[in-house]
Amino acid sequence: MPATTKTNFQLVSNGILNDNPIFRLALSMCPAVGISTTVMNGIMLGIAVLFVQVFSSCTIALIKDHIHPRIRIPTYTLTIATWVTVIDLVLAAYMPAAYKEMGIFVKLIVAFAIITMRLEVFACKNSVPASFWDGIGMGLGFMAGMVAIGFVRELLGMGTILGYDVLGFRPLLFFVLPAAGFFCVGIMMAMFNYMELVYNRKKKG
Amino acid sequence: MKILGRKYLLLNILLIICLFLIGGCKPEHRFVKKTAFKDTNKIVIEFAGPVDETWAKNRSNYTACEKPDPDIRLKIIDVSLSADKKKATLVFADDLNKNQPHVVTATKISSEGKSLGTAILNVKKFYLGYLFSILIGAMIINNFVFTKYLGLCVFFGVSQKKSTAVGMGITFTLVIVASAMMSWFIYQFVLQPYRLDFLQIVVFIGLVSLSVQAVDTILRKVNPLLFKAFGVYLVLVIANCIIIAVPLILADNEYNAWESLMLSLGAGLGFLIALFLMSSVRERLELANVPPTYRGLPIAFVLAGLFALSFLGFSGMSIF
Amino acid sequence: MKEIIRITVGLTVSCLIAALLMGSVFIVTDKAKKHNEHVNIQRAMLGLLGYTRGHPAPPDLRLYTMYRYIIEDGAIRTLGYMLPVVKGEHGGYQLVVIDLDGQFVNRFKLNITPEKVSEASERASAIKAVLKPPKTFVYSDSTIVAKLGQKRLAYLLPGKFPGFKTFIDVMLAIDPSFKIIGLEIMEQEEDPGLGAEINQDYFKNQFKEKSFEKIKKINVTKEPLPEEYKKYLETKKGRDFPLPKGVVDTIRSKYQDKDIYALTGATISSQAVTNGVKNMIRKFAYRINRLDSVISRQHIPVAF
Amino acid sequence: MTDLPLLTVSVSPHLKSGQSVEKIMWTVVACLLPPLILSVFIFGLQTLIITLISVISCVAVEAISQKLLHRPVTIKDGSAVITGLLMAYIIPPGVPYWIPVLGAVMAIYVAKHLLGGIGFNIFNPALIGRAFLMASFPVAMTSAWLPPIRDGAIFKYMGSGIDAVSTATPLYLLKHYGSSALMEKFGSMSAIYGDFFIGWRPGCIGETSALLLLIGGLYLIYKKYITWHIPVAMIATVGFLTWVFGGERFFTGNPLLAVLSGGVFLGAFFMATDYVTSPSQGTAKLIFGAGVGALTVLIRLKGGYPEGVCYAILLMNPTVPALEGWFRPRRFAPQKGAQ
Repeated sequence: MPATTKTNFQLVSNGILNDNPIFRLALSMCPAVGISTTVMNGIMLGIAVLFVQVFSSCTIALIKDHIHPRIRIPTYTLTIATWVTVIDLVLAAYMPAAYKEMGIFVKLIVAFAIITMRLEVFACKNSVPASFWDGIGMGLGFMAGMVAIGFVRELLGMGTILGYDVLGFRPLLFFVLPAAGFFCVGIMMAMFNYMELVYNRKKKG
Repeated sequence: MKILGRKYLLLNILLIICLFLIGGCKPEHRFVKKTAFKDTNKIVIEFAGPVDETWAKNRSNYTACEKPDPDIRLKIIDVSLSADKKKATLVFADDLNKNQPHVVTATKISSEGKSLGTAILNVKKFYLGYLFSILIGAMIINNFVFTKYLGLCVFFGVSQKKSTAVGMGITFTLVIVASAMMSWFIYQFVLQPYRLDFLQIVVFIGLVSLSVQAVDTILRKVNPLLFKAFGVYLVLVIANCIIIAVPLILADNEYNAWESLMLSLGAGLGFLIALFLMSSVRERLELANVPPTYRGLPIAFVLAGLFALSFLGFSGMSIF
Repeated sequence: MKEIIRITVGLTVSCLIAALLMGSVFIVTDKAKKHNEHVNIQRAMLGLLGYTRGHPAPPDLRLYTMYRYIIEDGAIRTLGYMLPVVKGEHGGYQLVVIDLDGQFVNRFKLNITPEKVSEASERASAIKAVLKPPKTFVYSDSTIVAKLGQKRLAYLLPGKFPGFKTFIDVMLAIDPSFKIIGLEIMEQEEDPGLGAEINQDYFKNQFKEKSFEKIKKINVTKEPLPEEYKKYLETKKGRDFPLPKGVVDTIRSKYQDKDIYALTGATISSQAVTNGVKNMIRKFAYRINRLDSVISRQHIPVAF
Repeated sequence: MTDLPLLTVSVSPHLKSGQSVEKIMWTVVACLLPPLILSVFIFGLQTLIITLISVISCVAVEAISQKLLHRPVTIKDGSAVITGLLMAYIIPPGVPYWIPVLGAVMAIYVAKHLLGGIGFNIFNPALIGRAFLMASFPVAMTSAWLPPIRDGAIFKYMGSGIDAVSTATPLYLLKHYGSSALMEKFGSMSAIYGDFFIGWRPGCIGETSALLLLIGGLYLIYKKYITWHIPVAMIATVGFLTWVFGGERFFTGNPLLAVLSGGVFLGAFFMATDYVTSPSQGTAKLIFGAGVGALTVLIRLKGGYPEGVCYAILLMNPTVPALEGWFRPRRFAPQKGAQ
């Protein structure tokens, strides 16, 4: 694949819609199920992923000419692990409450397939600015997915949005449980499929 | 081929159990064989030989307390001695908190007229049982896939066919045990003493890659047949968050070597069980008329949700 | 061969850069992390004592921490209290060793500064320096004493006990007569909707103002929580149903000596918290009385 | 994409010819009715209302989801009615009336129709509905137990005031307070056995009467709609394991009490034997039943809930494909080299 010809805007929107890491690529599902109980969690983890993705993409795009092809994957892993450590330390220091809420998942960003995949598919072939925008798109896409699931689960599970009481009662406590995360993701994926179906049909007809 | 592998696995497990049995019965005083909790408010002390009845039945010869609170003595209301005079049962006024190790002091144990000195005895829950509960806990009760929601990408990726699922599960178990043990070792003896724990992510992921590479090389050389069967899954192992979550949990909870082994083994086997169940169900689902928009991943997620719903039955369970 | 060297050099260089980056971030953030943690705990403690942002703590409020260790010397076990003492302007710490019957054994001056005292490893090395080798010691717990002027205002007890599922981590504030000032649930993993409700005001505020005499015999009742009492318990937050002063007093006196009303469907969790709090206070009262008598007899110039 | 023929359920090879699915289903419904009638006398008239709401909402959800998914509407075959009945039978008698409606959506739409409709559901829909309700309304589902009515005043609990009379189930008392608390509440052991066998005890709407459930179950076995394997294996395992592990020491548990005081009979005869979600062959059935029994005892003795039948069956449901694979019916002329 040659260097991308997409504009920055296309790169970002691609990450949010066409290649949404949660609903379309179905990568990094663990946090989407595990801690998407509130909108706030989604935003916080989304920011963490965004930073890791952007930093790693830029790093790899910067040094892509100096990476020996044999040690490509170890280099990616090292890069991601370094940035995850940095983000982890910063979050633990400056946002202890949110960090505690997210538990082990911040550290687990290191095993998110989405980041490695973007490095392999995109950053190692493109310039730093393009990789930057692609990283932003992917991070935002991830965040959007997490926020969408978090919205549904927080509203139905606790009757609140971002901690503010909206409904005044708790409709279905079930949605607080992580088991509900599976259903939410499954049903939202199906909705994405359905929208695609309708879109394609419209295009044809 | 396969059977041989199974035999070795069994043998290993037997060996491990034997080691536990030897290690588990360490006496703390040469004259005391065993101490244990009994019922809700009793502690039993087994002596190596008969003790003098007048000594044994004297309540003031014993003191007992919870380990963190040595100054707060538990009230002993009665001591009974078995017919062969080798087993004393202390009865307490209140129920004991068995989660807490207890310390029983038997002053000047007297056997056949001789004084054998004072014994400080630690009474705690059966250690083997504790290890077993870690194993079962990680395997089923707190199954990493259905109750902790980790390792999902690989879980959904390889659970389409039973044969792939089993292959992946076995490979994964091998790698996770190897890498978790290495991580535990490095964490305990390098990272923690030198206060380098902030490097844990990098070190653990490096060790995972290393053990994947090692398993790859060893399998290729030692057992090409097995490598042919399982080699393809090795790459996927790194993308599984369980493999990095287990060392992190081990580091957080300060488990010792045996406990770490049990947790990693349980995590691996639990992943295998989850994969196996999911794949057998998904194979059957292929015959079903699933709504078109749900075909593929969405229905797999709904299924996993139903699994998670039924695994709620295990919530709050503690085996020992 | 040349390639291998290139790979090795490349990897080494990138590892070094990564290590440098992580190391420097660690050094920068570590300080901030500790500071923030300290501030958070401080805030939680002050909150328990009733000091919030709108109602700040008076300037002469001081918090002193004492640490309890269990010292083992062969078969003999003693307690070691690490106490802040008044000494010059900086203050310092002394290790006071008490035997299990509450008799004074020994006391040592510790070489540790108040800044470093919150680090477990610093404390351990300071104690190690004064205890002779066959003796071993393990950390047991800590208590915070809040002092206002010359008078003890409250004790803050961190505690942990088994709940229905895993451990429940709490912070308890009691006044010098062991009456409960407040209870805060720090960490718990009970079932959402059931046991997790222990975190609700209408449950944990029930413990407030229970006297020592009551708490020694306190139990859990499965009667439904009366509506007026629930309102009263939740008013503390200051936004729902502000009650008139007279009503508050009558409700308080009416329910002060009642048992704890269990959460619906979560009797076990309610029982666990009640028993845990009961045990914490009972043990603490027993210990602090013994410690105080030793302090006064030995004329230890404790800061609190 | 052609639709598969939905009504010839291929996974039920034990159906005798001449027995339509409908006939079996409606017979099961008939066998389930006596416990419902009795429950009106035990817990009052509102149990009938809850059950009716549950049945109606299940049938309605079935019709709507079949319409939505462009499938033939098959509400007349009685399967949704059974789901509705069973779901009502395993919820406490004092819950608000609207609770079963939500359970029906989960049970019928998600657990049944998303997975391909009748004959393809992996998990028992009624139990999924119950597990969902349990997770959503934990307080109502674990505390709305009513003391049995002794004087025939079946309107007693209608309307409000249920909170004030709510009681604890025998299993809850046993788990948390021991058998002495049970005796204190329900009288001597012999009185307990008698009452529990007939059904005069707190519990879910349809689970209390071992007698009527046993009669219904035996009739189904007599008609060869179900076989003895699963019920016998399950009840025997529950009894045996409780006897071994249920007491203070080994072999001192009370098996009879364990079998009579929960939902064992309802689960054994009417839920674990569900055609679609249980194995179809003898050995596999025995293992399935024993597994359900063992998990039930495990959850009761070591788990967080006093009763475990519901979750035990749910946990064994997904093992059915694997069990059927392992215990295939023996072929009469095994080919050499097969396998």
